[in-house]
Order: sequence, then C-alpha cells, then structure tokens
Amino acid sequence: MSNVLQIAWLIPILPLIGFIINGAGRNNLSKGVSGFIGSAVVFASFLLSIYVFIQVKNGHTDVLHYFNFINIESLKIAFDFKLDQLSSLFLLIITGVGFLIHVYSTSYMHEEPAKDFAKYFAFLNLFVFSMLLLVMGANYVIMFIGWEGVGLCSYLLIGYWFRNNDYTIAAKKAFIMNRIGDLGFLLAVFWLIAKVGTVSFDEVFSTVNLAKLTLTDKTGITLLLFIGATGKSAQIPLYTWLPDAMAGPTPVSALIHAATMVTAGIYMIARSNILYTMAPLTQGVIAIVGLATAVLAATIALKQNDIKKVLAYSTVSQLGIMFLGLGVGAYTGAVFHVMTHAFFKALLFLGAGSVIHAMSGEQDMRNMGGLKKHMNITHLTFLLGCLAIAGMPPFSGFFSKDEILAAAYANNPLLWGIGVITAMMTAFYMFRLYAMTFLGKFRGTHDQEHHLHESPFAMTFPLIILALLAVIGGWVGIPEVFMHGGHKLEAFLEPVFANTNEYVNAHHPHEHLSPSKEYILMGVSVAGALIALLYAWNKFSKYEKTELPSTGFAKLLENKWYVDEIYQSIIIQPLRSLSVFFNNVIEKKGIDGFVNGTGKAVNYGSRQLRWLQSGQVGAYVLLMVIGILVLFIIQLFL
Amino acid sequence: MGNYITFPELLIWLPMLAGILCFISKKEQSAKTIALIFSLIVLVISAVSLFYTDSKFATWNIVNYFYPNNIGNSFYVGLDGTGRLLTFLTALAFPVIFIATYKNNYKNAASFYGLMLLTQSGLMGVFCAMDALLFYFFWELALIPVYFLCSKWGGEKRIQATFKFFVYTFTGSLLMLIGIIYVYLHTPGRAFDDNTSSVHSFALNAFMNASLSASEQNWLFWLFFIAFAVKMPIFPFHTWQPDTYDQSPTSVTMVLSGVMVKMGLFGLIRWLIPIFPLATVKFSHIIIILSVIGIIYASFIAIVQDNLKKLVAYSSIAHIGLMCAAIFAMNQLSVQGVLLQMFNHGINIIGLWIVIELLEKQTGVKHISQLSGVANRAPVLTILLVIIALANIALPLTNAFTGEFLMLSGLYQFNVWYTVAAGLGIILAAVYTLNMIRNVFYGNTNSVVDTVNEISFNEKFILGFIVCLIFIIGIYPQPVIDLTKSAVTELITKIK
Amino acid sequence: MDIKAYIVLALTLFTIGIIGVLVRRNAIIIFMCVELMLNAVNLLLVAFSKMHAVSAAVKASPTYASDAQIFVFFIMIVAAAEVSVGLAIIVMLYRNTHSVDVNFLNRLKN
Amino acid sequence: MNITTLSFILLSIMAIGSAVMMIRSKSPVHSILWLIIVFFAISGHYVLLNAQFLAIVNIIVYAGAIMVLFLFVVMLMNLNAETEPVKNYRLQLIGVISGGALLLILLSALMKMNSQQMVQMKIGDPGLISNLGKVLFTNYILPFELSSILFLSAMIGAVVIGKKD
Amino acid sequence: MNAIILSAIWGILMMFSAVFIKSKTAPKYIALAGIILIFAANAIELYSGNSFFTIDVHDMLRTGSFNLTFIAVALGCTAFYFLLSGGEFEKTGPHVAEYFALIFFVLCGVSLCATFNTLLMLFIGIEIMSIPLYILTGSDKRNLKSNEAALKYFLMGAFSTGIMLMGIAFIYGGTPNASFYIDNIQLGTGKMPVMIAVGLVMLMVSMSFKVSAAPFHFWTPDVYDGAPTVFTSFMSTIVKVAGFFAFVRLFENSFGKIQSQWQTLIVFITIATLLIGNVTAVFQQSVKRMLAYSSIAQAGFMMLALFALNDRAKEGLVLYAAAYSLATIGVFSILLKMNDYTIDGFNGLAKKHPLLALTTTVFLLSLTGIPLTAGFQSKFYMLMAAVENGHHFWIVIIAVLFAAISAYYYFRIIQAMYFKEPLEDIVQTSEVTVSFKILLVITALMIIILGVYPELILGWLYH
Repeated sequence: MSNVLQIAWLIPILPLIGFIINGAGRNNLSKGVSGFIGSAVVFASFLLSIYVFIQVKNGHTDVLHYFNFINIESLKIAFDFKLDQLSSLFLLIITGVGFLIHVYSTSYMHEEPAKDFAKYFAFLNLFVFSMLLLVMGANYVIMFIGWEGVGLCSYLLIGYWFRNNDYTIAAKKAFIMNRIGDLGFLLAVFWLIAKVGTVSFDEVFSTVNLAKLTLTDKTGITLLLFIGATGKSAQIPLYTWLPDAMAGPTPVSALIHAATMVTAGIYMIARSNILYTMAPLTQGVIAIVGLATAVLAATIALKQNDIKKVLAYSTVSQLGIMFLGLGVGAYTGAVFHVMTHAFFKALLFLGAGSVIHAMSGEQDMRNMGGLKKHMNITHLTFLLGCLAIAGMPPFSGFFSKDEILAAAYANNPLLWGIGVITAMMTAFYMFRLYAMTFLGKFRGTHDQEHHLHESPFAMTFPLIILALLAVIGGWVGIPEVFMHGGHKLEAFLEPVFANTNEYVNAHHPHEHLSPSKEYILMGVSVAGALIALLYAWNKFSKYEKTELPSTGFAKLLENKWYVDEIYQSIIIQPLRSLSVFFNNVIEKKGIDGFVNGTGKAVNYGSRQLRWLQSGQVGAYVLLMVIGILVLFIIQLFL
Repeated sequence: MGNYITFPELLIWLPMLAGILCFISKKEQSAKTIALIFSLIVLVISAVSLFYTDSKFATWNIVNYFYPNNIGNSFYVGLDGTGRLLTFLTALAFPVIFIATYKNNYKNAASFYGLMLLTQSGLMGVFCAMDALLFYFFWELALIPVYFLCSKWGGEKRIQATFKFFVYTFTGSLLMLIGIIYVYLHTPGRAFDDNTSSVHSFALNAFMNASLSASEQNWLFWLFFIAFAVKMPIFPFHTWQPDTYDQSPTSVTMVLSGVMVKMGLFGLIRWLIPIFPLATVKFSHIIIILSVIGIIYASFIAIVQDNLKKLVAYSSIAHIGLMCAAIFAMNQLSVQGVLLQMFNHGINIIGLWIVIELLEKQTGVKHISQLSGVANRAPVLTILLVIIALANIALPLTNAFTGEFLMLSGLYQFNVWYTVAAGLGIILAAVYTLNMIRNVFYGNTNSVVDTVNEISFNEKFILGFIVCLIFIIGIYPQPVIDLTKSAVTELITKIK
Repeated sequence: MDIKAYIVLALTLFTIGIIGVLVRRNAIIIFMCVELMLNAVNLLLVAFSKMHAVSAAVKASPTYASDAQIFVFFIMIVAAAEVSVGLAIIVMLYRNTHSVDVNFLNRLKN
Repeated sequence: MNITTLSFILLSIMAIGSAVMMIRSKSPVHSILWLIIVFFAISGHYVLLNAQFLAIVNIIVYAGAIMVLFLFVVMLMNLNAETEPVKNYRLQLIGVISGGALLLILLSALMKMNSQQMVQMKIGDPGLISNLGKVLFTNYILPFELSSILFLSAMIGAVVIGKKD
Repeated sequence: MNAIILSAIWGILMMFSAVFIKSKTAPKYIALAGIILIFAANAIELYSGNSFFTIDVHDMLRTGSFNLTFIAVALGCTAFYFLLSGGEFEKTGPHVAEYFALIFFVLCGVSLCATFNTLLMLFIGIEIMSIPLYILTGSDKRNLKSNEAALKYFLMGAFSTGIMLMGIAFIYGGTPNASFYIDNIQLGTGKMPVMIAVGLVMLMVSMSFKVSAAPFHFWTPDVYDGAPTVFTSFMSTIVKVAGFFAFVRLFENSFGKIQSQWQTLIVFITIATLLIGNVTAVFQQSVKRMLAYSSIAQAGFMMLALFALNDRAKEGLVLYAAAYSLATIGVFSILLKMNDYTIDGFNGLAKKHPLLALTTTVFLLSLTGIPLTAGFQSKFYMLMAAVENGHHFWIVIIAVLFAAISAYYYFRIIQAMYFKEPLEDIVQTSEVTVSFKILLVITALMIIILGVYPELILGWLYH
C-alpha cells in the first residue's frame, strides 16, 4: 500500500497547532499575526487536502493507523484515519471554504480587541481540527470525537460575545440540543459494539459483520444514528438551535452553521450508506423528516426579517432537502448538494456579513434596502448566490437539487411535488431577502447611510471565489441527460457507494427515469422557482416599512410556528418543575426528611423514654415487677 | 515478609508518619512543608509502584504479617492493578490539594495537615488491605480524621452536617462489619484452634472461598452493599453528601469527593462482587435501577441548585451512580470503564473544587445567582474551568469520555433501557454544567465579582496540571487500561 | 405434707412482701417487706431441704440436705448485715430530711 | 386431717394474715409487731419441719435482734404517727394487681407439676444443730469466714454513714 | 484465691490504717501498693497456676486462667482507677482510708463473683460487692442526692436480692440432687422443669438488676448520678463487669446446655437495654447522667455475651471489661476535674487543655467502638460471638444500629470540646497535674494498644 497518504495526519494537526499558538499566545499576539497564523494553517491543510484528493483520485485510498485509543479484549478502537473519496471531498470543502472564511474573518473581526481576536481564531482553528477529525475518522468513535468537538466549538463560537446573555443562552441551547442527538449517536455505537464488537467503518460494513445484524438491529442503529444527525444537522425535532445560533459572528455562521458542521449528519449517513440502504424503514423516516424540515423551515423563512435568520432557516431547509436525498437513496446527490450548498450558503452568509458590516451591525432587513449602489461586489456575488440556491440553471444549486428531486420522484412523486414547492419557497424568500436588502431605497438611519461602504478586499476576495464556485461548482455533476459522462462526481464517489449500488440492484432495482420525464421534472421545478423568484423580486423591491403587526398565518410564520414556545411549555417547563419537585419535595422533605426524621425520632424517643425514669422507687419497682411478669409469661407460657 | 519491595507498606505508613510529624511540629509553616514534601514523596513512590510487580505474584505486590492471634486476621496488604491505580490517585490528590490550597491559612494548621495525612494513610490502607478486618480498620480510620477536619474547619452548619455524614457512614460500616463477621465464620477452618492453619481467616482469598449458600449471600450482599452505597453514595443513601460537601473546608471536600467516594466503588469491586457472585448476579438489576434513578434524580436536582458546592455534589452523585451501575453490568467494558473513570472522576472533581474554592475565597459567595461574568476578570481561570467542566460532562478527548463511553457501552450490553436512562444523565449533565458556566462566568460582572483577580502562579500550575492530565488520559487512556486489565479479567472470570 | 403447700405459702408471703414494697412509701416498712421476702425464701428453702431429705441419692451426699439450711443461715447473716447498713442509710436520710418517705427525695430523675 | 396438717394451716394463716396486716397497718410500730408475729409463725413452721436450729436462730436473730433494731430506729425517729399522709390509691391498686398477677402466674405454672413430692415433717436430721454445725465448720468454712467481710463492711458502713462529723 | 484473700486482708489493713495514720494522702499510696501487690499475686497465680494459700474450698470456688485473667483485668482497671481518681476520694468525706477499705472489700466480692462455683458463693460474692457500694453511694452525707441515691440503691438492691434468693431456692428445689453447685443442676436435654424455669427467670432478673439491664435498670441512672462521682466511676465499671462475668458464668455453667429454652428472654432484655440505654442517653445534658445511661447501653452490648454464650463471648466479655472500664474510668477521671458536669461545661476544652480533650476523645471513641481502640475490639468480639451463635441473627443488626446511635451522644462531648467556644472566660477545671496528664496518656495508650493487639489480654485466657 502506498505511503503517500501518511502525511495526512498533518491535515488536522495543523489547525490544532494554530489553535494552540493562538490560544496560548492570545495575550501577546497582534491581530495580524494571529489572523495570519489562523488562516495559514488552514491554507496549509487545504494544500495538503488537495494533495490527498489527487492521490485518492488516483486510487490511493487508505486507512491510516496511528495508535490504539482503547484496546481491551472485547473491544478495540483504533485512532485511525480513513482517506477515501468521500472524506477527501469533504476535506477539500472544509479546508477550502474554511480557509476563505478565515481570510474573511481577519477583516470582519477587526474591531475586536487583540485578545478576543486571537481567541476567535483559536476557536475557529479548533473547529477546523474537530471537523477534520470527524471527516477523517475511520470509525464511529473517532467520528464521534470530532462530532462532539464541532459541537463544542459551535458552542464556544456562538457564545463568543459571552457578555451578552441571549448569546450565551443560544450557545447553551445549541450544545444541549446537540447532546440529545449525540446520545442517539452513542447508543447506536453501543448497539454496534454489542452486536458486532467493532466500530471501524471497514469492519462494520464488511459482509460478515453486516450479516450479523438483523433487520431490527439495522433499523435501530440507523435510526439512532439519524437522531444524532437531526441534532447536528438541525432537523425536526432538534432544529431550533440553529436559528438561535446566528448569535455568533457571521463568519462562524457561514463556516459552522452553513457550510460544514451542519452537514456532518449528511456525511455520517453517507458514510454509513450501506446500513441505511439495508434499513428501508429508516430511509423512509429520513425522507419524511427531511422533507418536513425543508417545508417547515422554508415557510418560516418566508416571514423572517433578520437577514441571518432567513439564511439560517434556509440552511435548515436545504439540509432537509439533503436528508430527503439520503432518504430516497440519492447519496451522491446529497453529498453533491452538501458541496454546492457549502459554496453558495457560505457565500450568502459572508455576503450577509458584508452587509451587516456595512450597516454597522444592523441585521433587520426592514432597515436596509438599496444597498446595490453602495456595495457592488457584495451585491453581485450575493445575487449569484441567490440564483444558485434558487436552483436556476446553470448555477450549482440547480444540478444538485435537481438530482435529489429526480431521485425523490423515482421514489414517490409526492415527495417530488413537495420538494418542488419547497424549492419555490426557497426562491421566493431568497429573492425577498435580496430585494429587501439590495433593491429599493435605503430605509435605515442617516448615520448608517453615511457609513455604507463596500467591504475591504479581505472580505470581498472570499466572496468572489465563493461566487465563482457557486456558479461553476455544480458542473462536476451535470446529469446524464445533458451530457454523457458528465456526472464526474458520481463516478468519483462510486467506490464509496459501491456496496449500496450493488445491494440496490440486487434487491429492488428501480428503472431510470426516461430522459424526457427528467426534462419535464426539471422544467417544472425551474419554472416554479422562476415564478416565485420574479414574484418576490417584484414585490419586495418596492418594500416599505410598515408598523402593522402581522396577523393570522403570517403571524404564525413570523413566530416560527411557535415551536420554541411549544418546546418551552411541554418539555422544558415540566422538566424544570420536576427538578424543583425533586429538590424541594422528594429530596428535602422525602429522603432527607426521612434521614433527619430518624434523628428526630431518636430525640423524641429520648424525651419520652426519660419519663420512665420518674425518680420514685415505687414506680421503679413496679416497672421491674412488670418486667418480671413479662419474662415469666415469655418463659412459662410462650 | 518477603524479599520484594513492599509498596503497600510504604504507602500506608509514610503518610501516617508524616501526619504524626505534623502534629508534633506545631508551627504552621513547618506543618505545611512537611505535608507537602511527604505527600510528594508518597506520590513518587506510588508512581514507581505503578511499574512494579512481584515476580512471585504475577500482578500483585503483597505483604503479609501474621501476628499471634486466635482469630486469623493479619496485617495483609497488597496491590493489584486496581489498587495501584487508586493508591496513585490518592497519592496524586493530596499534593495537588496541598499545592492548590497552599496559601490558605488554617487555624491550627499543624492539626489540619496532620489529620489530612492520616486520612491519606487510611485511604491507602483501604485500597491496599487484603484482610477484611484490616480493611474495616482502615475504612474507619479514613473516616475519623475527616470527621474532625470537617467539624473543625468547615462552614456554619458544619457540626450537624458532618455528624450526619459520620453517623450515616458509621451505621453503614457497622452493618458491613456484621457481614464481615458472618463471612469470616463461614470461611474454611474452625473458629479457634491451636493449629493456625485450620483457623477461619479474614484474608480476601479465604473470603472468596467462604461456603455461603445463595440465600446467605442474598442478605450478606445487602449488609455490604449498604456500607458501600452510603459511601459512594447511591440513591437513596446520598443525602449526607450535599450538606457535607457544602459545609466542609474545600480541601477536605476534595478528598471526600475525589478519593473517598472511590472507597465505596472499590469496596464493590474488591469486597462485594468476588465474595457474593451469586447475589451480585441476582441483585444486579435492582442496584442498576437504583443507580440509574440516582443519575437522573441527582442530575435534575443539580439543575435547580443555586449553591455551587451542592451542584457539584449532586453532579458527583450522578457520576458515581453511573459507575455503580456499570460495575453491576459486569462485563469487561463496563468494569474497565469504571476503573478508568474512578481515576478520571477523582482528577476532574478536584479540579472543579479548586476553582470553586478560588471563587469562594475571592468573592466570599458560593451561590450561582450571586456570581456573574467572572470570565471578564479571570479569563485563564475561566478557560481552565471550562475545560474541567467539559471533562466533567465527558466531552471526547477529555479523560471522562473514554470512561463513560466504556461504561455506557458495557451497560448497554447488559440492558438497553438502563443505558438510555443513564444516557439522559449525559444530557442533563450538559444542562447543569453549562448553566453554571453561563451564570457564573459569562455575562457582565457584578459588584461581588469586581474584586476577583486572575489566579496566581501555583493555582495556574496546579489547574494546568490537572488539565494536562485530563487531556493525556483523554487522548491516550491505554496505559490506565493496561494497568487494570488483569484485575478486570480476574473479576469477570470470578463472576462468570 | 405436699411441697406445693409450702410453695404456695412461701410465694404468697413473698408476693405480699413485693406488694408491700410497691404500695408503701415508708422506707422502713419497705425494708421490712424485703425482710419478709427473705423469710419466705428461707421457709421455702427449708421445705425443699426436707423434701430432698427423702431422696436416696441425696442421703448419700456428705452434706445430706443440710446445704439449704446452711444457706438459710447465710441469708440471715447477710440480712443482718444489710439491716445495719440499711438502717444507717435511713437514719442518715432522716437526719437530713426529717422524713423516711421514699418519694420525699426526688431530685434524681429523667 | 391430722395434727401436722392442722398446725401447718394454722401457722400459715397466721403468717399470711400477719403479713397482710403488716403492710396494711398505718403505724410503723404496728407493722413491726405484725412482722414479728410472721417471724414467729415461720419459726413454728421450722419446728414443724424439724429444723430446730433455724427455728431458734430465726427467733433470736430476726424476731429478736433485727426487729428490735427496727423498732429502736422507729422509736428513735418518733415515727409512730401517720407517716404517709398522701395516698395514691391508683398506684396502690396497680401494685396489688401486678403483685397478684405475679403470684397467679407463678402458682399456675408451679401447680401444674405432676410429681407428688412430699416434705418430710417432724422427723429427719438435716436440721439438727449437731449436723449443721459439723457441715458449717467443715464444708462451709470458707463462706463462713467470708461473711465476716460482710460484717466488716457493714461495720465500716455504719461508721462512715452514721458517725457525725 | 490470692486475690480474694489478699484483697480482704488489705481491706482490713486499710481499715486499721485509718486509726493509725492521720494523713489524708497516705491511704491512697497504701491502697496503690495494695492493689499492685494483689495484682502481682494474682498474676503469679495466673502464671504458675498455684495460689499462695492452699485451702480446701470444697469446689465452691474454681480458679482457672479465664477467671484469673478476668480478676487481673478488674484489678488492673482498679489500679488505673486509683491512679487517676484516687486523689479525689478526700473530696467526698473525711474517711478516706475507710473508702479504700470498702473498695478492697468490693474487690474481694469481685473476685468471688469471678470464681464462684456454688450459688451460695455467688450470693455472698454479690452481697460483699453490693453492701460496700451502698455505703459508698451514700458517703457524701450532706449531699441529698447522695442520700437519695443510697436509699434507692439500697432498697432496690435488697429487693433484687430477695428475688435472687427466691430463684436460688427454686433452683435448689428443682435439682434432684439437692445441691447448690452450679454445674451440678443435672438438667436433661428436654424441657426444663417448671421449678428450674421459675428459678432461672428470677436469677436472670436479679442478675440483670446487678448489671443494670433493662427493664431492671431503673436504679442505675439515679444511683450513678447521685453517688459521689469518684465512686460512680468505680461502680459503673469494675463492679458492673464483675456482675456480667458472674452472670455469664452462672448461666453458662448451669443452664448453658439448654440455652435455646431461655434465649428469648435474653433477646428481650438485650433489646430493651440497648433501646433504653442508647435512646435515653441522647437527651441527657449532664455528662455524668449521660454516662450512666451509656453504661446501660454498654450493658446491652455485653448482654450479647449472654446471648451467645460461647468461647468468643467470654473472650469478648473479658476484653469488654477492660475496654469499657478503662475508657469509662478515664472519662470519669476527667469529669472529676471539671467544674461543670453538663455537656456545655466541656465547651472549648480542647483550647485550654488539649491533652485532656485528646484523651477524652480517645476514651469516647473507644466507647463508641471505633477501630484501633479497645472498644472496637470488644464490640467486635461480642458481635462475632453473637453471629457465631447462629440464632436470632437480627439481634446483631439491632445492636449495631444502636451502636450508631451511641455515637450521637458520645460525639456530643467531642463536638463540645473541639468545635464549640467556651461560654465565657471561666475556670473549667480544677488543677491538672503533670502526673495526672501522664497517667491519662498511659490510659489512652493502653486503650489503643488493646485495640491493636487484644491478644495482650486474650492470650492469657487459655494460658
């Protein structure tokens, strides 16, 4: 086997080094230095990732063994990295987009004090490290280490401005919701250990071990893993943390909550594709949950006014689409969408960041408008991003989304129908966002207007690159109908999903859609999106601020279906009351009351018993005689 | 006495000697110095012992003196992997505590340090004893100095709280004493004989060979278990703990929570399960259910605790509950996890206490609601605390993750639903820990916190040390696993 | 005479003594009741001695049923000694309190 | 009914009756006198049992010495008056009941004995002075000597307690 | 034999010394010399097996290593008692030498109780032990409490003597071979005859009275409280354990074979004693009275010896005698130095007299039964004996639960000494000499040595 990949350990280690340097030297490093270190290590990783990618593309996949994490008789967990097509692709996305966002951050976070600036980069590097660990891990445990690691970084970065109570609450919420999912993940791992005694991907997915798992096992394991994914990738019912997570700095939202971390769930399921394929029930659940999330989030996004919130719900919605893809077996499509989504969503977030930067921190779209003329690059790149997400051909989003929708149609036309509606809503709210922000006239204060400016190069440069990728990124996956052999990505990822394909073909092969049908489907979805797009453009470029509160359905949407409130009242409040009940009643009055009561009883008994000691001889003798009587009765008559 | 090195003895007598020296020294500074130096020496010895085994006894390091008596007890001490690990934890904890609280000025420092070292000696004895009566001796010996430490140097309500603690544990251990006697009388041999070879014996191996019927095991099991359950403590025997932790001087709380609760777990592993294998199997469900109830119950209570110390106490109850449940899951994964986690929990909780001690010392309050925004004033402290707190909630790459992973994994193989319930503890742990971090460290400073200063060098040093340990074991736990592997295998084969 | 008759008699006297101790509060009379109890014992012992005297096995023993009567003798000795001490205590008490009521002094209780 | 039985019954009635009178009489002096009658009755029993030595000793030691001592003390204290002004009848009733219950329990148990063991009356030599003397000064010499300790301590007691300082 | 005769002789000697020696302190030294002499004589008898005096006792006394060891323990404890508290005799009254004489007589009774082999000797032994105690109790003549205690003790003691004699009479009547020898009762293995049963219960009642087991303990708190403290110390320790030794000896030798027929009674008495002793002690404010109740509680534990009635029980009893006596004597000797007998009187003692506080702590820990003290070893042996007995296992659990309660009241004193501040700047104790401190330390060390190495005493039991 080739040792060409041995160097891969450097990929995660470099950001870790960056973290340590920035973390340890946070009091001494200047902003320039820490920004440079932070970006440079990720860039180095990126270069290495490219190298790895090329090697993998040339067929050098490998599992790299470093040391044994846990090694006992009944369980061996190795600290291994698995480098194959899937992970190398993700490496590219993470380090690539990551690098751009680092660069962007050097400028975006410039207002921060040097200490916090270094801290920011340290956390960001730590995140990259964790994410790389997640992706490179060759078994579920290493993946889980990264999995929780990214959760931690997300927590730290959401709560970056720790003086603000709302932000720290959001951070906490994110972490805890992730934890709920993580428990599912862990239980799945335990199930695997109990059944097959290993957690390594290669071993679990081997035919021998798969045969050990019954259908129940597979369904259970995959469902539990999916629970993990719902936490990390913000699906129903654990999605509510993601919109709140927008409390963090915007580049963080771009990197963690749009491009990389939230796609961990998709990565994990794609990694475990064979298991999922063999558990149709789970697939159904995933498809439905994914689609439901997509619709729900999209509806909410329709009425949000915070620029980042719209993007957040859009992310949730897009993630839902990806899960739909996974659910209908379009693993490649899902991964493809992850990639394109990483490009355009990062672009959108960074663009939004640029806008917010220009607006001196203002995030409410109702106070924006007409920024087009102040911020050329931002405007243009943002528009490209919007087009991409709206699924306009030939932008990247079109190809990836369409692949998923096509697969959904093959599975069940209803899924496709809802998917299309979602796509229309996407187009609508994105262009609502675009129009309200960039078109029309400026609605903010004069101070803000005075400050409006295009962002510096460090910010626009990533925008440009990402816009480019958002446009062309989809071309690696041009469907067969357009171009024979056009789907490079599918060919590239083929080894990863080989088992699945084999299994599907063996068990219930579904016929390919005819090209004509495929054209029709595409046409419908593109047309729908276009209509929605134009309608939104039309409507919101003339947007005026209004003080009228929304009513009815709009209000429901504006308040996000009251999901947070429902959670609050049916889960959090009862649990809190339960805590109080445990503490005040069972603990203090019950158990401790019993313990102290024993002491009190002894004291009370003591006070009562001493009255026996009346001090009178007659009484003493009487009691003695009674004692004698008792003894006699016991001895003679019992 | 053999011709091999006798680590157990050194570990027991050296702290005792040091303790007596402290008592004699009278002067505060000299007592401090003696305590620190001796505890460091003990640490070194203990560290060396980690790598030492007698060729004669494969994995053990045993000392056995018979002194003339007619009941067959002897000074019989030994170290196996488990013992080494826990004596090392004990040896590690004390210097850490001494350094962390080096600046504290105790009234009657000589007695304070003397009692601390006596406690250490007692703890070492508990972990080394191979003779049931000796075990009981040390079990109590560890308790008495702690009683005085808490009652003398504790908080306002210290006397009641400590006394509750004392009576609770004392009652438990007396029940165990009855159990010991009963088992003793059923060991091979007769009660009294001139020919010592046929006398009943208190030795561990004799206990393991005691002829006990299943029904006898059933109630003996509970006699032992209650003693250990009180010490750990397991729901519903836990109510002494929050009060005691709250009222004790923090350095004693560190000993209590870091090392002393391990006595109970160790007792289960060394003195309960191998002696009553049938009962263990029979009652494992009940115990695990109790433990799991304890996990969830304590976690819920921790969520609404305003008192930092009580919060940590309840969190400790939850963690110990998991360990207890894992022990009774009785498979290699779970038991291995417990052993690992015993060590980890010791380190982590001491770290937490150090931070709380620092906060309380500087601000004079220990209530979460009165604190806010410490991170503004003491960022290094905050970072270290956050790391320790994350270790406390078993984040991967911290030490506790490996332990909890193994324990839960083992528990899963025993029963799925217990694991799910115990797993809820992980979520709840995140809830209360992050709440605490948020309320105490984040946000804006208030008037109480305004006076807080960044921690000093030796505090940084010791917390940093703890953090390093957290990461080292978190990333590479294998040495600890290797150390205890054979002990685990032995235990598992015993039960099978 | 059947031994039961003596048992009944002795126990009756003994019980009267006990009842006396229970119902009277004069220390001297209580003490006298105790003496009555002792005498009941004495009577019973002598009766037993004479009961055993019939038995052949006992006749063979060197002390031949006289042990009980010796015992009675010792009881008398002890009673005499007790009386001297007891009366001394009562007199002392009387000197200090001018009462022989046992309930008069009631400082030690609870 | 022969003369032995008759005397037994008479003596018994005398003993029990006097005993009851002793605890009933209000005046301590009367109590003492009733008790002396009990002792005489018991001595009569001793005679009946042919325990001559004890019959004599009982009269000399008990009725003579001890009771005179009692009488002496009572007279000395001038207690010949009503000494128990407050009477707690309930307590007395409980006393009588529990004493009676004790007697009842003991008798009901003992009377169930089925063996008919007879007491040797009027004859037999264990109670003769010569026999007792021999046994006392041979077999029972040790307790005899030890009882001197008893007297010594009683004597010291009388000195320690009785002496006015 | 040596102990009986020599202590009687020394008692007489002390008595005469009062006539010839007027010094107040001299009697203490004479007594000390005497106790050491008697101890040595007893030790020689124990070691060689031969007494100085050869008297044909007609088997009324039996000396064996067990009895002699017990006597040695009693004498040893008395020696400690003299050393620690001997100086306090003169505070009671002017008749110091007489008090010592009485104590020697008591010791004679103790020795008799330890060696008796007939009911007669038991009776005489008990009486020789009791009568001097009546006197000692009332020796503080001007003190009404002392008067009251003496009267109560005397009346109830006489009453119990009556019960005991009735019991002896019935035993005698029920024994076919008309003998008072305790090992000659000739019981079959079947159900015991009614007369024996009645006698047994009565003997048990009276012996329970002597050892202050409930429900026959009522005299104990009042008498211990009322008696001059220095004598309470003696009677609550050596006399009481002697009573126990006699109790066990009597029941083992005479009724041991049919133990199952009367064990229920012992269970009843044991539990009642443990309950009343421990629970009532909790509320007491006076240390002296608390110790009186604690002595009842300890009696409850010693009752386990009677419950078990095996070798271990007897070993345990001897050990218990030593442990309990030493600790209680120690506590009382310190109490004697205190000006205030309430628990509050001990507040903050550790500040002013750390050594006193430390030794008191050792004594109290021993009484509680904490390992490394003699008290633990003795309780341990008792529990072991009871478990070994095999019946009524639950009684052991009840016993330890009550032992846990006992920690409650013993630790109140420790808490007062160490963790509380004295109320005001008052003189807490009378003068404490260096020699007294040294003796205290020796006593405490003794307790610890016995706790670590009980063989020191037990080794002699089977010599």
